[in-house]
Amino acid sequence: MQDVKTEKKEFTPNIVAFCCNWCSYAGADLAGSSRLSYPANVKIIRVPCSCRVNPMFVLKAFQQGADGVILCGCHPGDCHYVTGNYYTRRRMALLYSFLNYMGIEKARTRLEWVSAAEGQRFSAVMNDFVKTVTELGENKRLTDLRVKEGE
Amino acid sequence: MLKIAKERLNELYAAISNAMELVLPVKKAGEVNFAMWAEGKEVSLETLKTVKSPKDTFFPQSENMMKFKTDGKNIEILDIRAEKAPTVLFGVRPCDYKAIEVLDKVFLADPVDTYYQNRREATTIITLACAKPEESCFCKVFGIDAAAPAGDVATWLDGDNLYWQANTEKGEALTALVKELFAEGGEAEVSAQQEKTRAIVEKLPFATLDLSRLSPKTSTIYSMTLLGRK
Amino acid sequence: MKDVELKVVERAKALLASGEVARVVGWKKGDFCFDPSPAVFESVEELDGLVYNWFCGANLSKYLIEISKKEGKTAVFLKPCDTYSFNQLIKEHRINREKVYAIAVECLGKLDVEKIKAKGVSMIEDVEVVEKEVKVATAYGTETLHKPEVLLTKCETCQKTHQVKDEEIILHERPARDVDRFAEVAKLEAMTEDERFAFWKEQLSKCIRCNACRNVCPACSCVKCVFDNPASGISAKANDAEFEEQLFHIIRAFHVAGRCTDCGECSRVCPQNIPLHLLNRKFIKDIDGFYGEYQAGEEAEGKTPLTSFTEGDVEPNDAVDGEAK
Amino acid sequence: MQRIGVFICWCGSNIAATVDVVKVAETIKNEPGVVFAANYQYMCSENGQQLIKQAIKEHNLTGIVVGACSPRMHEATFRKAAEEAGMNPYMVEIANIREHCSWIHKDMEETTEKAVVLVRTAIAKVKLNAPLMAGESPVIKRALVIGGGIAGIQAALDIADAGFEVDIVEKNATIGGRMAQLDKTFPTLDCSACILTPKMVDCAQHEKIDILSYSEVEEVKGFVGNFNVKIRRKARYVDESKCTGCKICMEKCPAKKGANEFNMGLDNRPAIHIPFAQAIPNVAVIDPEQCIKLKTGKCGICQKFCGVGAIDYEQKDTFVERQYGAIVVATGFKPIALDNFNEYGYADNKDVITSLELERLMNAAGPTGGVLLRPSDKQHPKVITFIQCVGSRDSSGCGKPYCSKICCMYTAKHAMLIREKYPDTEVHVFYIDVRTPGKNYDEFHRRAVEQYGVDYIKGMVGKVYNENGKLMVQGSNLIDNEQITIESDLVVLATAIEPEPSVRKIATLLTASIDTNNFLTESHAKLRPVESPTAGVYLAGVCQGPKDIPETVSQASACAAKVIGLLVKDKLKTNPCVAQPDENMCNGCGQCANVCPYGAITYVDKEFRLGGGKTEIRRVATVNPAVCQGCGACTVTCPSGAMDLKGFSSKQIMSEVEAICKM
Repeated sequence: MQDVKTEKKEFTPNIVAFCCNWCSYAGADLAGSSRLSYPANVKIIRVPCSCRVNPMFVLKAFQQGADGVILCGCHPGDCHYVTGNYYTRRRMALLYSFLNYMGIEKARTRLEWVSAAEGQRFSAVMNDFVKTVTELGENKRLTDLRVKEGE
Repeated sequence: MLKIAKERLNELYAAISNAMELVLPVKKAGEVNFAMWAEGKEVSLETLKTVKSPKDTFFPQSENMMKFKTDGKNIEILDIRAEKAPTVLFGVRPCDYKAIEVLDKVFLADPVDTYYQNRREATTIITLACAKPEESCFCKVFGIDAAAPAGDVATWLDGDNLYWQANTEKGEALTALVKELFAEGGEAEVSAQQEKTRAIVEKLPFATLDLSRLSPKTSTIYSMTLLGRK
Repeated sequence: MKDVELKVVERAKALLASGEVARVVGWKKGDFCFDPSPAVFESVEELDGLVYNWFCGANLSKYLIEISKKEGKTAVFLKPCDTYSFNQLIKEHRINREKVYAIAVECLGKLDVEKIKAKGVSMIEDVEVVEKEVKVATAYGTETLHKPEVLLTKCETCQKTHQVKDEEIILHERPARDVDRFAEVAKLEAMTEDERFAFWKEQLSKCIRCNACRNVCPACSCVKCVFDNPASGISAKANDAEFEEQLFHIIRAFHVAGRCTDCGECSRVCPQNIPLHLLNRKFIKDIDGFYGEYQAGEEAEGKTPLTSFTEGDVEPNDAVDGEAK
Repeated sequence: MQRIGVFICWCGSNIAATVDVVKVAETIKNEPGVVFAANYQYMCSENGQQLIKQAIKEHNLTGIVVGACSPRMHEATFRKAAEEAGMNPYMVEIANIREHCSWIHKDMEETTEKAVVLVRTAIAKVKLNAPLMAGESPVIKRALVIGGGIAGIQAALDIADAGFEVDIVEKNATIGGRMAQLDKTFPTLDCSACILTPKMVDCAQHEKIDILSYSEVEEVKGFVGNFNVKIRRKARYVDESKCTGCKICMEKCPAKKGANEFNMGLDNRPAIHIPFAQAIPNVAVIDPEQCIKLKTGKCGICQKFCGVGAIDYEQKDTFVERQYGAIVVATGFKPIALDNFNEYGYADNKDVITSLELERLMNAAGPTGGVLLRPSDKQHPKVITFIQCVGSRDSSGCGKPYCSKICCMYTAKHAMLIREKYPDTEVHVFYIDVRTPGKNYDEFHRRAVEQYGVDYIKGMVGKVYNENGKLMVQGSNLIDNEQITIESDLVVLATAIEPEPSVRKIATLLTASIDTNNFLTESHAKLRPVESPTAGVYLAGVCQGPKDIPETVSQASACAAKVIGLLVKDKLKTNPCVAQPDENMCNGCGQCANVCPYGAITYVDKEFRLGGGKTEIRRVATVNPAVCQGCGACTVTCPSGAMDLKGFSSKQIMSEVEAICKM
């Protein structure tokens, strides 16, 4: 099977989702077990806490060709590591505002608080995010063209 | 000696770039650097020194020498070397041209760097003499005559015209292409400018730079091998 | 200005001669009048080369990271903007405060020789400034320029005061000014996303990855920088792909966010004159807007905005340009 | 060279239905570094694990990737299997191709392709895994039970019987909780106090149990095996060691107007009081809002009459700090407030009461001495109407979306007891569904209908209004399909229940996850119902979800079993995925300690050789692996990347990102 898709029929976005192990990853599991579908182009990376996500990872995702990056964590106050998501909130508030300042479309970056019991919400958020990014089209601004040509 | 009015320089650029790729000092986002000419680009020959030297044309800061493709477990090396299109490097200052000569000694000597050689042979260098050297210029101490540059074609620029003197076959070949744009003459204006330039060079602070500041041993090596002075 | 310079040299010699300090960090005369460079003076004779003039824009606090590790005390001359960086480095335990004798030196703004040259002035021999007039003596006669037009960019919006001093050499009071240092940032914020992207794409495409900005930045003084460390995963050095420059500058700006004192050195040293301070000021403006006024370097202890939080912080999805939209 | 084995699970049809497992295994076979790829129906089964162990030995694998269900389900299973085959358990990575792939995508080709990407991502991560050794930390052999209701009591007794010390922290002046307020209990109609008070006494007398009544948890630090808890002992103004419970002070106390919370405010109690007769500890407590002495400085009668001088108006809140190995949360429940339900006229009619208020009215120790009299005119009600699901199963947002589970049974109990004691009383019950799942539950409900003639009306009640002294209950009768209005003397609302509001603060203190209805979230709904995801924290009773007493008690004992299982161990394996600084790159700048929630980072001056015989003293960070929980906040604050997280290193995550984006 040619695992590298040669040409893309119509544009399907490539979304990287960072999910924190205790809440949003469990929320994603619940969405799964409740069969609440969302598009397949969302791929989840498990991190111990949302505060583990370094802005470098977000930029690396965009560089490698992601069209949208979403970060999910526990609701502030529910963090398994007490204060982790408070730092995430500040870091991403500044990073997202800064990326927008550099001209990157604001809708490409997103942060959502999803608890372990919110499978419904997880699926709704992912569906909405894929729709938004699809409307935005392919990420041409924050990406390494060399990677795009499949080198 | 040929000359062309300053106002018609754009036509010269257009003519050259029809035949070959033209690289010359272009002002972009507030800084002057060597870049590919295109209609509408702001050419700035008056700027004494571009931020980065023209070395990039021959010895770029980074280049893709090869590519490899992995398919499962096997790796395939792709030779992506492309023949450099014929290029004209316009507006090279005399000191930069000497630097290119020094580079030639390194990259064209055995074992030859074929990437460098390919680019070097494909390029015709048009040097531009200096009219107003600055206090930080040190060409004199390295035996460079700011007023009479070497290169495939030497040019001088004053208030009204650009004066054009081909020195090598490459220079002749290029001149043939754009001859009809030029008029004869201009020797007088050129020598007048040369007078003035050389007078300024004498007065520059670094005119009498004492190389012995470098340790004696290195200064001899420096002058002998790199500058070709025996 | 000459009077201040004399006092500086005199105090430096006195401190060194008396053995109170083992060395003095200042600026030494360059080849011309407009290119003094930071230097360490260890003997009184060497101090003859010590200068303090209208071109001493360099921030000396970063050099103290290594020098304060040496034996004996070090005297250093700090302009108002330098003292914030000095404080920030004390907070991060990079400078040993007891081993530094800080002399707060007067600063009425420094000149930018490139801006002078851009006005067609060359072969500069000396400069004298009286009130708002800058008299430039050159080989081709004297030119007079208007001071605000040839100030260093970082001095144009400077409202800083000395935060640290063991001693002070201030002979002329600096007129307080009210100027909005975020005006440029606001102008960019007012643009559309496409215009902003075009602006930064053009500016950053000039970047030649010479690392001058990183090497001069007091906040960017890691023992081993991520960009020098192949294990970091982002250590690319090539400057041929646009994204590399974006990545380098975004990550550098993020690493100093909340710690950058807006000393403006990065823009001063950039050979391609990329307005790098507009990147760091964006973070400062956002931090002030989101979490309340904060000036890095005002105190030498305590948390920075990125290592503290409040329950009510703004949500990232609606955090834009310093407010929740 | 990496020798990686990949095992794709069918999970019966859960994965195989929408993912072409054979194609995935084939495609992965030619991934660089993969030397073995197989697929099997049930990887988590015995022979599934055998397949792994065999492959590890046969192909001497250095790392394995299992494409199966969520790592939160079987990561431990596959790690144990790998360990038994001699491989370091942390060289195992799971690709979640069920919950995150096969279950939520339909189109076979798309789902298979995603499964390949997810497995490839796991391979990218496993290539950078390092063998990790789990650390160890000592276990403190003492448990803390928060909440002194039946759940807390049962858990404490079981733990103490196993020989471990237990502290019960109870917010009110006495343990007993909600159950102490009940009259009888279903399905056996036991008297609630008769079966509860003996257990309360056992608690009091058990030498291993320490009851901290009228106290609240103030602060919790540390982690499983090593909790450090600060408990606030609220000022009782009565010395526990002296008071004999003689109650003279209650009689003499002039401030009698306090609403008696124990009787749901249906009668009054003096400022100084003992909540109910069998209270444990049998010690008075003074209500500071009501006591004249504390408010105005005058009076002090109780102090005069106290024979043992136990009254002390100067008493202040004190704090106790203790260490525990495990914590059981048993904070119980309360009926919801009915302000969103004025259609039932609860606020303006004294005779519209909640079921819990009815419990007090029917209880011998209650305000009416056990004789069922209407609160308004103390008359015996001839017609009583029960309204079920008040505030439960309500998706309008005024009430609770869930079914409170216990109301059908206790209403059947109330109806039966009333009909038995006062045969002439008419009892009607408006219900949506009668839910009586459980042993002898439906038979209990059948007796209420058949033997005691309780009139069950299937239908909702629209309004309850007062008309010349009668309570008109207007509702629909869906079976006869008609609107009816019943003139009633007393209306009882089977009110929804919600967790004690203070549980949200406890959840934050324990970093236990909690859902939007304030129920604590269990680690797994089916397989780990009594454990919180936060290790060392266990959930008993309604704090985890609506349940009746039998379930609460069994959950309490389950918690006790789990706690005992934990406290028996001397050492606990600690999570090896903790932060690790690289000393050569550390600036010693102190930013990481600012963001560490556990204070696991300290700084030391260390000597470094610079070469050429020169050395340099530099300040570098060190992480205490026993305290660090591996959140990773410090790794992002560290600009130079000196601080990294074992098991989730920056390089690993970036390689995962790369694997995902390389379409």
